[in-house]
Amino acid sequence: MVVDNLMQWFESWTLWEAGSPLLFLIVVVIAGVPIFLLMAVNALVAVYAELKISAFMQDRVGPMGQGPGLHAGKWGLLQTVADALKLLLKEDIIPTLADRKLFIIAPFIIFVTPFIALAALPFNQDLLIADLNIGVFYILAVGSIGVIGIIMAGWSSNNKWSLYGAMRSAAQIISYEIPVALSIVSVIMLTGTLSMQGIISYQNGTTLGILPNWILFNNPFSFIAFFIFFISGVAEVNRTPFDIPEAESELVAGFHTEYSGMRWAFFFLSEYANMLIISGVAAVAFLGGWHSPIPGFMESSGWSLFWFISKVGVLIFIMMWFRWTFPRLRVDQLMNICWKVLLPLALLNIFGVGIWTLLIG
Amino acid sequence: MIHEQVLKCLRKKFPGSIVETEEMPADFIPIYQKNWAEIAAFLRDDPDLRFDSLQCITGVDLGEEGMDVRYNFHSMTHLHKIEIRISVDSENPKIPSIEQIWRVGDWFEREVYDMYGIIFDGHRDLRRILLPDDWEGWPLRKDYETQETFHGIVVPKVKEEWE
Amino acid sequence: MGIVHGDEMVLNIGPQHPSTHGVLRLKVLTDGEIVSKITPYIGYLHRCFEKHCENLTYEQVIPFTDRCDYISSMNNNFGYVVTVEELMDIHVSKKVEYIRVIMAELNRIASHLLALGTFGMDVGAFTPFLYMFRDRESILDLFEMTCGARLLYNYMWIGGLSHDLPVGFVEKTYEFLDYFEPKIKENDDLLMYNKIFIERTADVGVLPPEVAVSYGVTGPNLRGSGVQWDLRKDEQYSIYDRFDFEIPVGTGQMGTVGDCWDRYWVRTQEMKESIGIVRQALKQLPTEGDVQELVPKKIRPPKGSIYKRTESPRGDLGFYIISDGKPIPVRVKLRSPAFTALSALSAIAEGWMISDVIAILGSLDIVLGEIDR
Amino acid sequence: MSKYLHDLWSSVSSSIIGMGITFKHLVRIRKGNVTLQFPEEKWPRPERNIGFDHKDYNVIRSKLHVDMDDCIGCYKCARACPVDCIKIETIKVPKGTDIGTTSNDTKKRLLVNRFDIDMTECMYCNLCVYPCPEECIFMTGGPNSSKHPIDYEFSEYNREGLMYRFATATQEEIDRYTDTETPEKPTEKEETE
Repeated sequence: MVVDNLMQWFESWTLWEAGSPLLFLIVVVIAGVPIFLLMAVNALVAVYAELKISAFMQDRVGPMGQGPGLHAGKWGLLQTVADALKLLLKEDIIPTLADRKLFIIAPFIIFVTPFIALAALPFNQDLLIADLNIGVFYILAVGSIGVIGIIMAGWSSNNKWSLYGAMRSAAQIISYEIPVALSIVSVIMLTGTLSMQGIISYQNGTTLGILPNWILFNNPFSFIAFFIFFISGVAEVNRTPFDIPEAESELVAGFHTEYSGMRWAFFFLSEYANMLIISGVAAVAFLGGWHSPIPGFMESSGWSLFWFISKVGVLIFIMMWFRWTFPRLRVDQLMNICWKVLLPLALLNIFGVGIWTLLIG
Repeated sequence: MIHEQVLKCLRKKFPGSIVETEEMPADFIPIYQKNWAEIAAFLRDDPDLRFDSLQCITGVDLGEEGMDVRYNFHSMTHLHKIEIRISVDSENPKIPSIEQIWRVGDWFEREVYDMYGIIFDGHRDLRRILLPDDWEGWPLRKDYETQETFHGIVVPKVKEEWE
Repeated sequence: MGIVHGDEMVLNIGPQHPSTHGVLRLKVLTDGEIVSKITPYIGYLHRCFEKHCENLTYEQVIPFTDRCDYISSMNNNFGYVVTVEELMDIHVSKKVEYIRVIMAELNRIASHLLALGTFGMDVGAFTPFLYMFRDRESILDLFEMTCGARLLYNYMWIGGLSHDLPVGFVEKTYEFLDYFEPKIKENDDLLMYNKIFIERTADVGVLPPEVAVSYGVTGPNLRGSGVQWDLRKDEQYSIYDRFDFEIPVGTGQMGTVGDCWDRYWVRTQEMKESIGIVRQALKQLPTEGDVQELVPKKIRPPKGSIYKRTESPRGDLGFYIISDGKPIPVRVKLRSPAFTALSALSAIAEGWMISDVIAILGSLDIVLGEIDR
Repeated sequence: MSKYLHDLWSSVSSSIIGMGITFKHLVRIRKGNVTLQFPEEKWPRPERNIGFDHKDYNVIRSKLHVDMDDCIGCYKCARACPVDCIKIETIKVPKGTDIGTTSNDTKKRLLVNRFDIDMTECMYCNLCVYPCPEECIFMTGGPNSSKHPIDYEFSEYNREGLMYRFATATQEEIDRYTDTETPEKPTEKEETE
């Protein structure tokens, strides 16, 4: 609701009349800055976490050099900062035969997608850029714009591997939109609202005596819906075991094979931001958003922020855990899982939730 | 033993195919190349011999004695093995291909061709395999001379002072 | 490549590609994801091994055999020295034989670990790869302790060995085996029995036994196709008749006999058998004796030629050596098992998807150093 | 249908097993860590006490070294080298001239005015070490390891640095003997022996 508050604050100066488009533009730009910072910080922290988690899972220690003290044993805290600096300074290569315009635009489109999607993600009671009444729908809709960027990147690179990556990615992301949306539908059937804050406030209180009244625990169908959503979400953000668009050992690096330096960093940034969004939506829709896991305990706005971030963090950790445990699926198996397992289950779930609300709710 | 058995079979089935000398060598069978493809098919298909596995094809340049192609066969069913040698003319090296009888012959023959320039008649895809397509000469022949330049790179003939 | 139709595309996998295990180039004709034709191009790593051998004395060839199959150098040394010894009619002492077998089997474990790890990485699993490299390092430590080198050993000599076993080697090897045995199971649980891995490999790239024999495929690849063929048992060399071990063959547990999963499974089982052999050899190892007592002062094999095969981790490693009684061989030909395995690739991988081609290539366990020599 | 459910179940169970294994490693990193942080931590030198005769004998192969005090210029190492990376030149000294004895009490008869090893070409096969009659060429860490500490890091900033020149003969000495007799240079490799 940051936008609303800012609008009110500016209007209180009475320099602008209420609802001035110029004022709105200024407010939007101001509100965009924290989102950008959030994405950057998220990438820094998540990449560092990924480096360390992968290292520990593989009996390594991960980056140790960079950071305070500049030598071993100091946990390499500044590794990602060093990486970012390196990427900024790297030569920006555009292949001669690439389609220059599309090649340059593609990373921005991919970057913009999570950027605008983050506007609707509530971090606590108040920390939310705009509480849209179609919040969930907005995030899902905006989230699929990214695939255009991916196809642009893959096609404009004029590289066969990139093209393969892009085509795989298009097929994958568009297919997995469906189970994601259908599993969210079962949540919306329960809450009766599309607003993110509305969904969260539905999950206040307790259920079955002690459990928090999260949609995850609401009924057996919504419990399954969470897993459908999460697995499809992992597929939507192209993480292992569903990372076939990048598929390092097959397609070299998929759609971003030809990108380097800062342009490549945009892909990276948006990948981690997408993880944040999928985990955030999962936390909002199934895990009670910023509600405390112990109902009524530590629910001030500071603690709410903490609960939300830790829920998102756990989900991101699980995504990383997947990545460093599983092999990769093949493209047809990926489609099989989507259309033959997740989609029927999601449909059944909607049916089940409907029956459940009819009989019990 | 298998050696005598093969000799006997070949003498019976393909008279005149074996290079008959006074003292027949004990560990290999020298044969003429003229109907080698049929002999090879016979070696593989005969139920008593059944050399179903072609182990190795080795080309040899013996200098003045000409060039040899040596085949090592092995039978997975009877667990016996045999070596067959076929001499080829150094001037016009040609030999029937057995690539369609044992599929592994495909690459082995290409390798021998690559190194010795022996042409395998009937091979469906006789190209160089290890060396670049435009390499000149047959490196393992005794009369091989290193080419002067390769794509503009001067090939040092003798190892020079290495400083 | 022939005619490329409208909806087909020629794709070059390699020479620089993450999954070609060296510098291999596959020219692939694809229709969407489906691969309709594969033409392997090799020779990018050609180092003229056979040409070199024309100018080297017999003992100078040994370091060059190391470099052919750099993943299992001990086995290459072994194959070469066994061949020359048979040509010269040298019978080395029991102690030397035992040490050679221990080294060869340890190297087999190391080689299979690398093969399995990189196969896992080809299908996208990164962690098992590093677990296997970690364990491989321990074996390399043992080798470094023995001969001072970690990868290219030049350890086995004609008629002997370059060094005796160092003090403490036996205990360290036991320690390693005790540590390693449970790790096999862990890696299996992590990768081999993972459903995704099974989906990726079972029924994929089936190599029928007759095709395998016709293509000269040997070693674990052939055994994965269900053919019980192991030179250690079928063509006794060295002292393998003294050990009790099984030859695992593929049974099509998860799909069809001869699929990628079977080839993976055979390698894991072979590691277990190798551990058994090393244990038995360590138990029977004679302590007394000089490992260099039979090393000939001048190595001049009598006139003649010999073709001998040994079982390297990749299959039948053959050496064809022609001697004319001089200290320099007339011809040394190496029959490389990975060479034949790669030649079978186009026969088994056509018609599969790009991802499968990568998986099949990984399951064949090729080492380009040995293919190109 | 039962196959469908069975597949679903095996996917879930095998995934959980796999994730359990990686998680175990994640939490036990202190015990399981295998990384050595290079400049601070060094690779532990394997104990390679080979037992018999030499107490300090170890077989590390990291760099060739020649003890020129002991070298008699016999060319055996150069001949054994498969890649010809050892280059020796000697000058015959007149009979009766004393140019030193080796530690094995062999009188030197040849003045070694050049003993170069090109380490960029060396393939660490150790073959030059064994024929040496005076045991004066060895991989560092060899029989005379007490003189030369074991070290793995022989990196150089340019290639010239990897050309090891061991000859100790001074120009004055060389001039003195070259006047008297022209050096007789044995062929690099005597194939016929």
